[in-house]
Amino acid sequence: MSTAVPAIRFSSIGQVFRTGSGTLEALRGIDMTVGRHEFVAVLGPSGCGKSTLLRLTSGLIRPTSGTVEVFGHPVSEPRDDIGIVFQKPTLLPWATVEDNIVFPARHKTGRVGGDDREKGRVLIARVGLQGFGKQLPAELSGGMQQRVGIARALFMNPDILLMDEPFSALDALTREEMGFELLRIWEAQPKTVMFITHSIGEAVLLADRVLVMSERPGHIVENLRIELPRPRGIDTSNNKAMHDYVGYLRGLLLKRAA
Amino acid sequence: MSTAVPAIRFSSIGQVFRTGSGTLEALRGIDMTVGRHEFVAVLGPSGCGKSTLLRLTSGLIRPTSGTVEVFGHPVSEPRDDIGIVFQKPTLLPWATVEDNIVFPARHKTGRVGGDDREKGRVLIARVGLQGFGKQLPAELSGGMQQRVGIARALFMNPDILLMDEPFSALDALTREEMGFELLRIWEAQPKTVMFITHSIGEAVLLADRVLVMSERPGHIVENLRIELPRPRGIDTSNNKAMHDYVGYLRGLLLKRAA
Amino acid sequence: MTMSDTSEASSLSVRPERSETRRQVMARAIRAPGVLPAATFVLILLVWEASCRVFAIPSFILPAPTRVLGGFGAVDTARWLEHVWATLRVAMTGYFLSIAISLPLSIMLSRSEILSRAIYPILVVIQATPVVAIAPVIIVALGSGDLPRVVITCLITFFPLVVSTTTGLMATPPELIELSRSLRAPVFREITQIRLPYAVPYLFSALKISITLAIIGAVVAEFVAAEKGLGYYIQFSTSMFQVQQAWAGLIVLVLLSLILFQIVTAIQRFWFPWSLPGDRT
Amino acid sequence: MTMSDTSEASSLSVRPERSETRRQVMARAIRAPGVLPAATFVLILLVWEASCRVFAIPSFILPAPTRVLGGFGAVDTARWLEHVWATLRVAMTGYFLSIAISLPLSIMLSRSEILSRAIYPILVVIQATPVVAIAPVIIVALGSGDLPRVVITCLITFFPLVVSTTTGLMATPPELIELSRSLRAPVFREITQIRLPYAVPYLFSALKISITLAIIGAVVAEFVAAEKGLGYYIQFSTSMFQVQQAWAGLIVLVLLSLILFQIVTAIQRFWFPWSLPGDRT
Amino acid sequence: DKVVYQLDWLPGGDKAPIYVCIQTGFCAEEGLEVTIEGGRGSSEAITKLATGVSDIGSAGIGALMSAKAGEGVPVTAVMSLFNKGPHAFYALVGSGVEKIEDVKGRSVATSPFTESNIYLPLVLQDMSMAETDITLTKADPGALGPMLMTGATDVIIAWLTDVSRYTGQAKEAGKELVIFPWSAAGLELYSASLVASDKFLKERPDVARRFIEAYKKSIAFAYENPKEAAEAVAAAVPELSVENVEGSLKDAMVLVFNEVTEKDGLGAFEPERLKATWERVSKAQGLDPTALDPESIVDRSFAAGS
Ligand SMILES: Nc1ncnc2c1ncn2[C@@H]1O[C@H](COP(=O)(O)OP(=O)(O)OP(=O)(O)O)[C@@H](O)[C@H]1O
Ligand SMILES: Nc1ncnc2c1ncn2[C@@H]1O[C@H](COP(=O)(O)OP(=O)(O)OP(=O)(O)O)[C@@H](O)[C@H]1O
Ligand SMILES: [Mg+2]
Ligand SMILES: [Mg+2]
Repeated sequence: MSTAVPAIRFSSIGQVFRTGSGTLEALRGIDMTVGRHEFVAVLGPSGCGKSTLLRLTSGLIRPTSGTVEVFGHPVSEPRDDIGIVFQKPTLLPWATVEDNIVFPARHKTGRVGGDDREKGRVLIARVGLQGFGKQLPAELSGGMQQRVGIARALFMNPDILLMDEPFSALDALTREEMGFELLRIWEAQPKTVMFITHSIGEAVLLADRVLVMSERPGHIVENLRIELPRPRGIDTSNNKAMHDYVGYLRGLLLKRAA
Repeated sequence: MSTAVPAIRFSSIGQVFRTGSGTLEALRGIDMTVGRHEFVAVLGPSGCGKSTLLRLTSGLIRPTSGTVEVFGHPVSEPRDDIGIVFQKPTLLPWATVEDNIVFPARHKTGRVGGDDREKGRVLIARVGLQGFGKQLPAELSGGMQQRVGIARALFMNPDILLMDEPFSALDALTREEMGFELLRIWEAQPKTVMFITHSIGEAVLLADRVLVMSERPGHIVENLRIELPRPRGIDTSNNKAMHDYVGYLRGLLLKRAA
Repeated sequence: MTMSDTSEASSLSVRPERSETRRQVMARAIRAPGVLPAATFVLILLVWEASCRVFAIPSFILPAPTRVLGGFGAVDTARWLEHVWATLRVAMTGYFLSIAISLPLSIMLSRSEILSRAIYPILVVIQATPVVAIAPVIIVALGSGDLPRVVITCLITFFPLVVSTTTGLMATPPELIELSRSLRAPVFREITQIRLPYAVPYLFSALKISITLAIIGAVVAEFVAAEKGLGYYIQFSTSMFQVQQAWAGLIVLVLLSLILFQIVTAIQRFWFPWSLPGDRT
Repeated sequence: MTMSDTSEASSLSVRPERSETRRQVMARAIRAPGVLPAATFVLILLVWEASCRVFAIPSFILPAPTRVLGGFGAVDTARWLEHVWATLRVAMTGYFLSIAISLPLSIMLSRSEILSRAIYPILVVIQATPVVAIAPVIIVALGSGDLPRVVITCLITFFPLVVSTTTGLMATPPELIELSRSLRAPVFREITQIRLPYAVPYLFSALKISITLAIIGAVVAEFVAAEKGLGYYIQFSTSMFQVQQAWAGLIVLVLLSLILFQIVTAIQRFWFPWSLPGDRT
Repeated sequence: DKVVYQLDWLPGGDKAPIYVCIQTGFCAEEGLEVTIEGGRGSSEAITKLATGVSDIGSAGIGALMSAKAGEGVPVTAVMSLFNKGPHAFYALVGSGVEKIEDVKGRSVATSPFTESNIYLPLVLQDMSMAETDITLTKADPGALGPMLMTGATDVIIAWLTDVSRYTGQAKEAGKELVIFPWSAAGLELYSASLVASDKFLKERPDVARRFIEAYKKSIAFAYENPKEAAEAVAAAVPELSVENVEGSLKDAMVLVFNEVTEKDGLGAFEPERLKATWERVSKAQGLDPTALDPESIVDRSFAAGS
């Protein structure tokens, strides 16, 4: 699925943060590529640098060393063909659910058209928030807020979708539904997806490839291609191969503790 | 494990929120008790009212109808024998990790003693944040922030521990470790635990009893006693009975969709 | 004090008591805009009247409100309106000019620390210079129309606006800024759609401070150069030992400030209700 | 503008260029406290001097700084210090008194909306009353020591403090308040350990506004009643047509304000660094 | 005996006598220990006297009259200081204003709160002009000189006590002044006076008498020895230069010692002139002329000593 120019390329990336009490090496020697229209999941222990990886891709921060390229161009600032689901919901507290979802249009172009509103309503339904369009974020549950963030990232139909634990606050069923919804969107409007999750099953179920990161300083210790047939659905979960992948990855992630 | 006076008792609780666009019935007719030193897990779809249930128990909000009792006394305001892990980390942005963890002492008594600091350090180690004591919350990853919140709730060694999806931002391994750590603490210093989670496995693995809530307006649709032997550990996961519980609950939660 | 109660539907309260309801009616009446401020104002007048009588304060020091009433008759209504209008016109022009200057300035200052460190001292210098001391320069430079008065009002009001708005613009949570940056929106939209809404509480705190300063500014300006206006009238009456007239002017002036302040408060309540915290009884 | 850059260790930058380093040294020098404000102040003096010469402004309107120098010699250093000390003493006493009053008042106002609606009008009335108009009352009531001047300074400074601090106290995110309530801490600790730290940016924005107002307050008070102080000196010199002396006094006054403002800024930077956003270049 | 002397404005040449009294020992000779209370305007001075902050001091008789008429303040004038109005038009030589009637059609600047403003319509009336015959602007007193010198206005209204100061300013600007006192146009008034609180006069009449005695001596001394008098002021008020004080002292003395003084004597309140003053004041301020008997505001007995 990858083409000549990869969608994302990390070349010997290192990231060091200056903190109140010294410095902290978050990433060390990351080399990886994500092909165009590839769906890559990232697994790794808490604090290993997954969010940092994602922020580097988005151009929100710049690496201490190495280069990040997107579609062959070095990233020096955020790009507008990238949609991000942040780890925290990050909603505008004064805007309704609907306004939060169409916010990218308002923010980029200054205006929200009737079709934008329509698109917003469709997305509200897709993330299961019918009837909550006029509510303020403070009036939503944690999981509902997270879904608003997802809808907002999908709103601009970006080429690259970066998702930082987007389903972490959702129950198993909603999570599964949202996952399949995401796959449907991805298949209908192909895009490159980088998907951080703590659920091994979810990673295998959704992704073309799973990257596993080590403890801090984070580097990539496994790069596993998931050869499960597409389209995937509920029955994929019963697939023997899927269980093997999950078992293998679980073993890998548990091993580090020993 | 429950005694004559239950730790928590909900009697025909209803909760209606006034929102910007009308009212919203979050809970309807909740009746339940949690015994002293019982470990109860709560499962339920996103937005069904789990956090609301927890906030009612803590006394942060009062029910629209019905009464909540804790240790036989009606709850009309927060109590100080309750420790809470909020769904959001809710840390003081200007305080270091250590100061955030010992904050309950400072906030309740006005001073932080040497032994408080010592207790803080022990907890930092227990939640795997060694070396981050002097960091500010903004310098931590999402999962690390969540662990600070857990350490803070454990700090006062409360009689009742209310935890709102405490492990949601943690990877599988850390999650398991934290779960077992919680069980150890619970067994060493018995306390009543109400534990909201989206992980069915986690609920079964940790709890004496699992409550399953319906979609909004939330009410309790299942009250399942988990008869797995204690102490529980990694091998419990391989227990046949455990798998049956998980399977049953999964079926129950999926059923609602039909 | 129970902050979450506000969001619960108390209409479904379990035990709706009679006395409760009556108290609620009272509470609603009290909450109606303008009721409490008006009550307070009347109370001030009553206390004032009482102290004058009880302590037998000579009326040339502090005339009782009932005596001040006489002062209102000193000039006719048309003339009063002229004075009020003169002050109001200058105060409002200066206030809006000041807002028009402060907003872009604050935005500039919030964007560059170097700039802000370099420009703040200038602002402090301007703010710290007593208007009276530089009155000759202002008048010679600006003539003697409304202009010097508007400029003086501006000079007096702009500082709180700039300081508070700049602080507010920079207090926006970094994650919302990241959101904006990730959308690659033009900077002005980051400002108008994220930073400014976020700064609204700061902005209104400054607008409230500045509205009363605007009146003060207009009054000070009238001390410096004017033929009309409440400040002029008060000072003039004082200098001629027309104590009652001076106090009559003062009451009108204070009322004007109160009304303007209430208007600013009402604007925030009406158009930016989300910027007001709901956690008070 | 790149807000996250600040937290990255630029020392590990891949291509450390010569010119970069030199620029960084420059940047560091510029960032040293006091450097930019001092530079700005010197710049103001230079522009002033230049405009006086270029436009040949008569010195009885605006004397050039070099001519003002002569004004410094009019009284000896000891007398200068007396004036500065008189103003500083009143300004500082008034400022601290004002803080001491505003903080508890703000806390009260932030706790009850009814109270705040009832009390705000009183504050507006106090704030809106021109000091000059009620000077006789103040002086007769308070005698002729520092007291009336301190009170006047207080009256002028307290309003921004109250408005801004109250806004800040109420802007605390509800989840932090819930945290406090869940710990069942006494209210005063909710205030001191959560609301006040959260209000620090608001508080300092008000402290900055009020410090310059304190100087203005002291000066206005000296206009109204004093035999010493920079305000008195300026007023005196002006009324005696000693324009150079007046401007010398003005320069000292403005410098005093600048220094005090920088001190407030430095206090925030030093003790409350977390209250300053790091997202500027 | 302790006496608190109330100034009605900042120290300066026109306030020289009280400094002379203290510095040269005239006050001490009468057994008086005098302290000076600062003041900001006649109204404030009268208030302070009325409330007992100070005992005796200087204030404009016009303000006292309206204070008496409106509020009946317990303050009485005991001696006149300026027996002529200090008000005057100032213009530049060569501006075409050569006699007082030439102000017609000119722009005139005045300070907003000077007593002069209330007499202006009367002066104009005396010259058979209306207020509409001049364009009046009001600006801070400090701005009047610069306005005149820069041509922003043709004429300013200022006091004769400031002649030397304005002259100095004109010289700096390379200009020359012409001055038209209003008294010359027929405006006959008392102005600054020595006024005392009734309490002081009633409870310590002897002290009051002795003070006025010493004060008169000081005036005479200042008139005859302006330089020494100026030095006395400058010694007490370091912000003042001797030249500055001497200039304004000489200016002020013209209002104290003149043909009226020769006729009526120093400090006298001549009933007709007093009545005329009240007529002017009441008319100018729109007060009821019967509201006050001008005789009731003065007590000539204290100054009668000499
Ligand atoms: N702005 C920052 N300043 C200092 N340190 C930071 C900063 N951001 C992240 N870090 C550190 O970098 C490391 C990686 O953080 P990151 O947020 O990328 O982890 P993560 O893999 O997303 O973890 P989680 O699964 O818990 O969200 C952590 O140790 C964190 O403390
Ligand atoms: N303060 C509030 N005002 C209005 N509605 C609210 C408020 N808090 C919660 N709700 C509503 O109540 C319902 C239950 O919310 P709650 O937070 O209890 O859900 P939850 O079960 O915790 O969900 P999640 O798993 O997503 O966190 C939601 O529909 C939410 O919109
Ligand atoms: Mg993360
Ligand atoms: Mg929840």
